[in-house]
Amino acid sequence: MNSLLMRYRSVLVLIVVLTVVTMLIRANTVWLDTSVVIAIYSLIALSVGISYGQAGILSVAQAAFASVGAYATAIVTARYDLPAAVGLVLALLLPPLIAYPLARLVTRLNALSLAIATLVFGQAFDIILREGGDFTGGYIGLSGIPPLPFASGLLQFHFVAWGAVLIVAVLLSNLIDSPFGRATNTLRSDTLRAVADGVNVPHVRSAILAFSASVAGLGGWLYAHHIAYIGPDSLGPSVSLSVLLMAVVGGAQTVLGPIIGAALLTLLFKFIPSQEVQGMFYGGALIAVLVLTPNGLMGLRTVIGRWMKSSATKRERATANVATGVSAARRAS
Amino acid sequence: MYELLEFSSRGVLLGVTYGLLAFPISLLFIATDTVDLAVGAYAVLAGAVAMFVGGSVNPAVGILTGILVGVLASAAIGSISLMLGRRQKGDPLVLVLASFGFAIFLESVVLTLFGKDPFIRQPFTYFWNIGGIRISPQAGVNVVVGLLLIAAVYVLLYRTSWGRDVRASANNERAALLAGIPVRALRFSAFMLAGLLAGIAGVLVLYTSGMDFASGMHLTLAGFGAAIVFGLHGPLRGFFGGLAIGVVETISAGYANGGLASLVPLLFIFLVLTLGRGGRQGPAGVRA
Amino acid sequence: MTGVLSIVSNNSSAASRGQSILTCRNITARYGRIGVCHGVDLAVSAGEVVAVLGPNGAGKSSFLGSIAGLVQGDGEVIVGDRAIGQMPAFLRAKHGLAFVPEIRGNICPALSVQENLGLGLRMIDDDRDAALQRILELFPILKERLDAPAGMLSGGEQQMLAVGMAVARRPRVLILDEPTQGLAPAVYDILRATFAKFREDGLAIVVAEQNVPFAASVADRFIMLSDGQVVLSGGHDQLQKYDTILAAFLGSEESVSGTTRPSNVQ
Amino acid sequence: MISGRKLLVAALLATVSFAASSAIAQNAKPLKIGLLLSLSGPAASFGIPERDAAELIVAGLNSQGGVDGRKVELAIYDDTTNPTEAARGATKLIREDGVVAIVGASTGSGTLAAAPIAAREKIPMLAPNATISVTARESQSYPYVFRTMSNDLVNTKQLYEAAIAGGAKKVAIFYQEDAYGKDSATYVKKLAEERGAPIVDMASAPLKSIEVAAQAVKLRGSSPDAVIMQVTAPALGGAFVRAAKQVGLDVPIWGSMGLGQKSFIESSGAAGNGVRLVVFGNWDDPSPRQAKLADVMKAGGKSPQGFAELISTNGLLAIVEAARKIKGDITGPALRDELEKLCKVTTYSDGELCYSKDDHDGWSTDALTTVEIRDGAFKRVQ
Repeated sequence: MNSLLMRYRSVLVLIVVLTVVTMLIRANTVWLDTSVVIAIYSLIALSVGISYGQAGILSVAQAAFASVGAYATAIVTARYDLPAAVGLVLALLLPPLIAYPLARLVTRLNALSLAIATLVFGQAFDIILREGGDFTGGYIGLSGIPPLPFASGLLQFHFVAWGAVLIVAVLLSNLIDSPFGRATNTLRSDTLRAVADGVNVPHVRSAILAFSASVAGLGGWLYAHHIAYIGPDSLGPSVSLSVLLMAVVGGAQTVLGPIIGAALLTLLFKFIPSQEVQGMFYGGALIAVLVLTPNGLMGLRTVIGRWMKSSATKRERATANVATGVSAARRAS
Repeated sequence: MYELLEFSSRGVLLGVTYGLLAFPISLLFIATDTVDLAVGAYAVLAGAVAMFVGGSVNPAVGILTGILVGVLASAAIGSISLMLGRRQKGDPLVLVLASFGFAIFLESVVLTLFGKDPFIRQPFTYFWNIGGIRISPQAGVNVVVGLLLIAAVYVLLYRTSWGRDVRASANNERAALLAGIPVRALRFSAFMLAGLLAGIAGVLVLYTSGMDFASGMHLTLAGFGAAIVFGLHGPLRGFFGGLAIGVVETISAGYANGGLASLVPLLFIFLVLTLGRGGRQGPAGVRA
Repeated sequence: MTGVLSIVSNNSSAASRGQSILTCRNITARYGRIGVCHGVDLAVSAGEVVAVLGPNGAGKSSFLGSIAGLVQGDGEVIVGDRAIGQMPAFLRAKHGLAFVPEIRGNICPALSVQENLGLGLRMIDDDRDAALQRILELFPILKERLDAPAGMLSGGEQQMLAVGMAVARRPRVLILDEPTQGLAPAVYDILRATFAKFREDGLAIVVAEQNVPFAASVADRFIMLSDGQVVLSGGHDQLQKYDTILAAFLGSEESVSGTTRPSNVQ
Repeated sequence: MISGRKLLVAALLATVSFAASSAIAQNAKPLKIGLLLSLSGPAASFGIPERDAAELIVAGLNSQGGVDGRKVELAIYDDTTNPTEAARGATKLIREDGVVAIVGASTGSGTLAAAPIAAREKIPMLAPNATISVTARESQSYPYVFRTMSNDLVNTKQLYEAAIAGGAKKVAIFYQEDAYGKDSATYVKKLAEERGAPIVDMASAPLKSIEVAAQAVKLRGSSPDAVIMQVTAPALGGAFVRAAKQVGLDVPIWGSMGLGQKSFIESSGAAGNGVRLVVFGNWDDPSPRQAKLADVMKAGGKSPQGFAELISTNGLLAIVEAARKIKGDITGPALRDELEKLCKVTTYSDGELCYSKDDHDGWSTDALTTVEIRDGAFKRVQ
């Protein structure tokens, strides 16, 4: 029971915060709209958290996967009048179908080349979307995407979007706490060790990227039905970079980090005075976080915790060491 | 056939710019084992400063000030990398992210200080006619500067003790420390040198094709593509990688249509990255 | 001295005779929050070779790394009369400390042999050519491979290069971490002969080993670490006499290969 | 002949610097108008002057007594050239700021993303875009979207006609790789085929390109006697003009209205001399009406940059004009109904604005002028 609480503590925190926030904003359309956008960005940022935070794959193409999900549902619902549920299935399945083979190609690269390869992929995908002609709506994009039948109001959509975030948070908590998750974490820190442990490294890494692409696709699905329009600029390469920023600022290795990052950067944006200096805020925030708390804002927790605990444990350890040292010496003589 | 020749030679001239941008990228890779995504931003900053100071004082002062500002900017990211190095050991992506943040920062600085209009200077109003191909004398300047920089970088890296120490620091940091090399200070100096090279590249871009405040990432990617084609480990290879990408880009723009033409160079980089040996994962401790 | 090994306390210094070139007091080492070496003392005189023994994971490498400034840690490190314990690694190197880490970790595989030796020589101000010639006389085989990348050398050649680089700038203290690891026994002789020369030159040498026979053949004294603390120390005779006991302690009756398993320590 | 609208404009201009706020009735509810513009990101070069002009016009309007005693208030939202932000911005402006009409977004894709929301909330959007699909009849947003400039079909046709009027038979096209470039290039191609003089060759480049010599060589290969540039980015336009000069493509070059900016002239350098444009406004050699807007801008410490100032003020003045006709509460639907009745309204642009139930485009060829770059300035061509 206790271990279950531990495993899902992030999810529980999220539920509590969401309940309070929903109570506060339930009547305010603008805040509900902001909340939905945060939920969508959270999903894409979580997909960064999964690939980068868990498996060490810095993918700079996550918005492209979200785009696949958004376009898939836009095409089937707006053009062929199929239900949004069909769009959901496609949005969940198509991105990993693209991501897995891509991952098999790129995950054997070193971390740096991998990041650049995904960046190049994102750019190329952007061009393909624009050149997609009538199928993708080309440069203009697709409009007239119907709202979700069961969530036509903003409040309902708010629940649907955050429900999706909660499901992903649960899955991610499970992943982190599973043997598979531990395997990916091992290969994040030490590839050789993972190989020695019998982990099929290329497969595991690719599977993780595929899973993260599916999560991004879910975000894209929500995006399409919320905004009702999807174009090449909607979830383009610059969004890939923003969600990366969100995940890193919040803490890519945690469940809550990407969500916190998404909320923070989306809100920060509302309060920046002049638009020209916005980049200074964004860039400055990213550098400050990396320098001060390398594991993101969620890392602050451990920094503070460590600082509080450190003196106590130091003393304990010292005495313990003396004891073991003496007994070892006894045995030796 | 003649057309192909013209495309290729123009591609080479275009590639010189990319090659110049590849210098700082591969130099930093050699010195610090990571990639600085703000290199293009230094170039834009240097170009913008050169344009404005050059316009109000005189061009030579402008160029020098521009390059100096480029060096200062890269010194800033150098300091950041030192701060990061103390906390984050081993993860080269952290500096990549930080440099990306710095690139956004600088783009915003350039927009705020110098505005959104393109920066460009064109001192030459006549053309050279070489074998029927009209070429701006600026292209000649670029080629000469490029070749001089190749020679300078080569001598510096492979014929001086500074270069040997830089390579040693990147190859085996522990060994460098044990040999008494102040690795951190050396890396910092590599950042300054990269800023110098990026600044020179920026000034040349200003005088060749021009740029605007948002060109930084485009220039970084062009330079990175150039640097990676033949392997990140040698700035000289980066220069020729630049030429190769320039030729691919020009030929695809000349023969393909629309977005496809822009797709080809990207696919080229992607294929080189994934199929080539340059980016493969090496065994731990040994660089690939 | 009787034939009984003395159990020393953590704070007692083993070397009292002769002039101590390297003095280490209360050395600790840690990785992040995990301490692996606690309050170790060591003093080494000119021309003296001290072996640091202990099983895998006893903290030998961390102890040496802490002295060299490569591993996070505290404690006093004095070379000659200069306290260098608070300096970064590269400054410790400048003050006469030379360190050859495990698996010849002080060479740069991508650089040529010549460049590597250049690294070793970079801190001497006087005639570098003469210094280079001295190293090449010491290890003639390197002369033939000057332009080869160091990573292409055989293990033995790399070890010679590693030692050559370390002593090129004529340090006062030479510290080696498992110099025989992974090498053919033929190389041992070369190393032994080299140590003898260094000893004549008045170099203070610390060598961490699991290969007790080799250590016994070169060392004047030894200390033994377990769990990051000194549990035994003694002189050359004890080392000679009790090498079988030591070997048993280290978990290998005939530790020739130098890659003994610590399984039966516990 | 002088219409009430003209009087309005004249009065506006005369009093920019004189505050006469006492005229504003104390109790009247202000007229809230939203500006949904790209103040950052790639389209900031349009969004910033759009905002500046709108702010100055509103300041003048208020000092003059506002609209029938109501003060005009602007609520501004930066969509960062991002359609998602444009959609959010529409929601925020309508729900939080309570605007009754919106001028924006700066980009066609921004408008396409925001318009469905505005239509759902029954708030008119005055779109400063030439993008054709913005006012597509079949769109659900159509009833609430009005264009504040001539659309791409009008502009492109005029450009093509002007090019062949000069005697060109073999026309080549250089276009930028985006919605505008691609669609307008396709349209010119169709026009040319209808005329029986097909386009001889086409080349394109991404918006961010700074080097397009290869494209110029490609076009040179088909030996055209005129080149039409479907480009809005000054840097790209300048790069092509220079490249054409360099590779010896010495034929008349015609540029689209997006290039009617000072920075295009600067970016073209000496090679720009003789390049002709069909523009929506010209600040170097302005028509009398445009000169008035230039005066307003200068009084406010800004200098006009391109046609962005004209199209945002067009939208603003259309809203104001419609609002004046409403007797009761000014609401979105009421404004929409009045907007559809606006006709023969003059603003700072040339030509006349005329909306109707079936035409939300409003602007035609009479708003366009042909100019030529001479000695670093745009000169009107008769």
